Amino acid sequence: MRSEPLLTVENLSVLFPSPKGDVQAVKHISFSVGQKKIGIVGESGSGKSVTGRAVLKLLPPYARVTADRIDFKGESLLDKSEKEMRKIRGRGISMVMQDPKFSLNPVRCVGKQIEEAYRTHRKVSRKQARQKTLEMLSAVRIRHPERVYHLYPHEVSGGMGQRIMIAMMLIPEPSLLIADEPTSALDVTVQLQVLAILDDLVTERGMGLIFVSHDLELVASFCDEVIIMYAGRIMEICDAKKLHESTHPYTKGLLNCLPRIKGEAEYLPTLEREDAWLEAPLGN
Amino acid sequence: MKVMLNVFTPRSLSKAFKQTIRLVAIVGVTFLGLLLVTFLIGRVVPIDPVLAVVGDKASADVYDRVRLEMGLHLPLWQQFFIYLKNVVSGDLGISVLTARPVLEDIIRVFPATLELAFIATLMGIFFGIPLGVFSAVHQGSFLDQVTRVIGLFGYSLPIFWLGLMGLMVFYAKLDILPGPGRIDVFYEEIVDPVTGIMLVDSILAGEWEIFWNALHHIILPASLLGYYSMAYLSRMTRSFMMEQLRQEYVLTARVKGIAEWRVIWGHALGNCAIPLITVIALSFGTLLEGSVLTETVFSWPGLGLYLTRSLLNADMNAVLGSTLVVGTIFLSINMFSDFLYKVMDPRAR
Amino acid sequence: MKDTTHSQHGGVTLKLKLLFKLKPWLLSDTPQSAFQASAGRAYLGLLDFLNNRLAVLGLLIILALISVAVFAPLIAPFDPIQTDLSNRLQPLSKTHFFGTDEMGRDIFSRIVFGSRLTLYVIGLVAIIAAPVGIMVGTVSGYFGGWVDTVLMRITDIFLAFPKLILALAFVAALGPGIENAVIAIAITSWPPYARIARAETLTIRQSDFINAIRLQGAGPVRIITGHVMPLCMSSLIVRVTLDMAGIIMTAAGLGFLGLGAQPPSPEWGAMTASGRAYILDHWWLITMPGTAIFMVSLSFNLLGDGLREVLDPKSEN
Amino acid sequence: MLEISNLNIVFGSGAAKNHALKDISFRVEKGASYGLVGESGSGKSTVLNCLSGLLKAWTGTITIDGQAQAPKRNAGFYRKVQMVFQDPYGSLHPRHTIDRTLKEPVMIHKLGDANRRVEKVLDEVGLDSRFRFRYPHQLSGGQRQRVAVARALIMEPGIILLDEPTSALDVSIQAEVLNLLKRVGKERALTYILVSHDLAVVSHMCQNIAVMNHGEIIEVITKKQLAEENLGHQYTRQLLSACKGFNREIINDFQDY
Repeated sequence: MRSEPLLTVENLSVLFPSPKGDVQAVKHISFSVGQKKIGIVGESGSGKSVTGRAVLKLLPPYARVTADRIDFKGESLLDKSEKEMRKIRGRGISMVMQDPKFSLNPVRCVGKQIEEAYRTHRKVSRKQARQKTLEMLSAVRIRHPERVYHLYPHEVSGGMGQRIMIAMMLIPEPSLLIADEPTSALDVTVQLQVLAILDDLVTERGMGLIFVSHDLELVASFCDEVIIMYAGRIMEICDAKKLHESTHPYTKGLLNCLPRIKGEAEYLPTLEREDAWLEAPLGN
Repeated sequence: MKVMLNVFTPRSLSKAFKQTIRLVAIVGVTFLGLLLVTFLIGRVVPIDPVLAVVGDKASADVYDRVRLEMGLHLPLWQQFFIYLKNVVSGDLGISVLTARPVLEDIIRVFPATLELAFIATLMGIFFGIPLGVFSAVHQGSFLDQVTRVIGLFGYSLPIFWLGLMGLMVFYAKLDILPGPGRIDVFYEEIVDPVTGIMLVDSILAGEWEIFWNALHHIILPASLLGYYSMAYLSRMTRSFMMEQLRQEYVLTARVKGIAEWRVIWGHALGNCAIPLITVIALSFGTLLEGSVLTETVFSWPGLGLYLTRSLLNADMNAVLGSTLVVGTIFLSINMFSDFLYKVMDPRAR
Repeated sequence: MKDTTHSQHGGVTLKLKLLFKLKPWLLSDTPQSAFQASAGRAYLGLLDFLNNRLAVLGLLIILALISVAVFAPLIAPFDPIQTDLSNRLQPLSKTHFFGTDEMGRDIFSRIVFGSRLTLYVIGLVAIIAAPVGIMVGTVSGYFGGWVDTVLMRITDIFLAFPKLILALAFVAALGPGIENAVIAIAITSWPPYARIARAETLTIRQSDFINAIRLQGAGPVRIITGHVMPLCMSSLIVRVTLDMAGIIMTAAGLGFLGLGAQPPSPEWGAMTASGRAYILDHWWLITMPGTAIFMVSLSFNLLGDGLREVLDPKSEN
Repeated sequence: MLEISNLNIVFGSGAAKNHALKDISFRVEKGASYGLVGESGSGKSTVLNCLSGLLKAWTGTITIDGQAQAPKRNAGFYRKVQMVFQDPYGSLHPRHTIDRTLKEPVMIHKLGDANRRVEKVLDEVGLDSRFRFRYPHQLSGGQRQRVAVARALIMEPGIILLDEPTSALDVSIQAEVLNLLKRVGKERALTYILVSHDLAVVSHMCQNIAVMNHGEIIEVITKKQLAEENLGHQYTRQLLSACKGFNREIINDFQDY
């Protein structure tokens, strides 16, 4: 069964003007997202984070964003005013960022921050919002929601902070979540626990997920589909399960240069970058 | 998963207790230092303190007796100890100029200074903070340029000169505001000083005419000081806000879809509130300083004028007494802002 | 790729080509010597600075002030001290550009000579206060512990007095006069520098490049002077430049109160004070010296803002 | 040869007391590579900081080449032991050229012949002379980390401490830096102590691996044991399975250790 795409992006480009030469962060990329988990993988500077922010129209005002199409649930986001976009943000598309240390407001208790996300999009009483917040905290498997409600961001661990972020971003019940390196600041075991929560909630609610990460293996095991980016371009889009069979030299190069626990080789193969990758049109 | 849930446990209470003790100790040491500085200044004065009391024509006998009475034959550290004892018991010496205890003089003149500094700070907060927020949000806009010019002028115009120019324009040329002084001469000493603050006292006495007159008198000096406060606060607010608007939690707030004014005035400014308290406290302290020159220009009978008059008459007790009082007030303001900081910032609790 | 062949040219050709080669040499991505690297860095800083027109304006005013001070006897048409009572309170004219004062002295000449006093005060204060501040701050921040506690307590004591008031008390004790004013202002100026240097040092001390140099066996003197101080310098230069405006105004304030430079010396603050009695009819007596103070303070503020943008990009956009 | 026995360190006191290292003991032979692996807060970097002398308040014994080391090190120590830090952006002085950064240790220890040494070591880490007079901000992350390796090598030490040397780098750059470390390690017969959170990196680099948790070494394993998944401690097994990527089934069984 193939679901109707939630988000369709066609020919998106992002340019950051700068006195020392403009920086083209994203170059003519197209992709679509349905009710499944899509991974965007790339090294630093590949434009993977910029893509997510461009969809939400949350890049700084000097960034020049052009696209033929950015459609969300059949509506064009390109034509939407800032005021209309605010109804989409949170309620339609939401985003979890890398480090809860920075992405939570340090002087407000976390409960109020989650509540604010809910009350922005629902006309409910304070009491109902609070009830809903506590339910949401339980949903991200926080054991004592009543107590955690009153904590401040600096009082929670990284894993707990990221669960709070997920709770905050999912409480308005969006249809699409962009997770921008949501677990890169966490230890491996905590990372997987947080991903498990994310996975369960996304599946349960029939949401779409864009998972932005630098970790190829993690994305391959977690997502349904992988978009590989390099220098602002999409190198290839492939089924996550078939990633290891990929024939694209960049994807192969990235996979090969990872050290392996069972690996025997003395030296790791290194990645030879080809200029052709910067020019070639998307192959699929 | 280990979570810190010990917000109100005895452990954090004892931490708060320790912090308080530490703060008190720091303030105590700093206060002792203040006393030491004023004491040492008093000792290096080329004026003979005995002669200042007994006059040039006193006999050697009288001179020696007074010298003994003043404890000037004792070693320096004992003199400091006596000074310390006196200050703590509220004895700052007798003013040569007014022949009254210095502390009494200061209590009498201080409300006038406080009145000015208070109104000025209010003006600074009321205009400066919104201006700073606006110009941080709309960088490079016309309003931002205006804020920049206001700031630059506030940092570059000598306050005494701007005061004189103000008097020249509004009093001498246009004649729409009264001249120097706190009130017109024929209204003086009608109202009983209850609080010492003319605007309040006149209302308490029901003398509206006097109130209006006092209000006219205070407009120029208060707006002058208020301008400096505004220049400082708007500039600081702008730079704090710019720092906060770069933070990621601001992006989070926008992702949630909340209105932009809430993002700016709620989330970002909420995080600026804490450093702003320190800055407001500092600006209040700076106004006490500015009042020395302003009061001289406007013949405003406050602590600043008292200090300069004493200075010009070599009335060292009064000079050092006022310096110490200003230092102490400055220190208490800083302590209070530190305390507010601890209360308001969840990270410092 | 940038050209890096400059070293192949020798003798006269080098001189001729230097003009054309200088820019690529400075902007080279692959400098050949430490000198070229630092020159290139300075050049880029200069370009940044020159882009800021207000800062350049500030610098020009300051340079003008310095040349006025140096060439004062050539510029001033009259003697700044000599009184001429027959000529008192003359309005602006072709002979007396800024009019004359209550003693018949030419105000323009007095302002020209007054620039020397202004430069004298800010120069001395900067030379005394800035090194003391940076020494106290870096030592305090680097060593921490009781050294830090003691030094910062002392700093706090001086910070607990508003600057002008402590300066007033010092002047009261030492006696009025421009030298004492300088000492008083210097004593009250160093604590903020120490605070800034300490705060910077505390962050720098945490960084891995300091750990790295410690692991190479460098001692505290080398680390503080070679590694910590250079990083404190930019914010300190900015702060000192911005403070110049405050120092000028404090000095003028002391002069205005009669506690700085003594009459008849042409100090701008004292000139404003003596003109005060004449504000009703003779506006130029206070307007001219006040404008001079304003212009010079403003130029230091403009220069400081510009330097901040070049040297310290993180602090204010 | 390097030996640590009963290394302990306690931070803070009273209620805030944190026993960060508990009786750490291990021994590394000359020319071997020893790995310390663990999650954040396991104390793995603290061990390095005690070894390098950056932390002084430890107890126990640290012996290097048969010499017991006091908390305060002498100049000779720094010629034997050097360190490479995690963040290539933070470990180079931003206002010093690469040339100065590399020359400084030569000056401190009065080794002489600074220019030749700098050229040689730059060549060894694969940076040509174009980089010599650049500032750190003109270099990429991988190039900076090469400079950091060069700085450690210029003292010609026998032991190099590696504190997460590649965790701030992209994987393709990581491979290059790991290869470089392996090559110079072999050429100079260096002893490495590598701290990392990444089991794959540690197993690639080291023969013996100590697994740390909450300030303790809970298990010492060989590279071979790890490859064969012949592990003694439950925590190590969990760590290994977590390194293999996302597998929804096993996550519910994760425990806190």
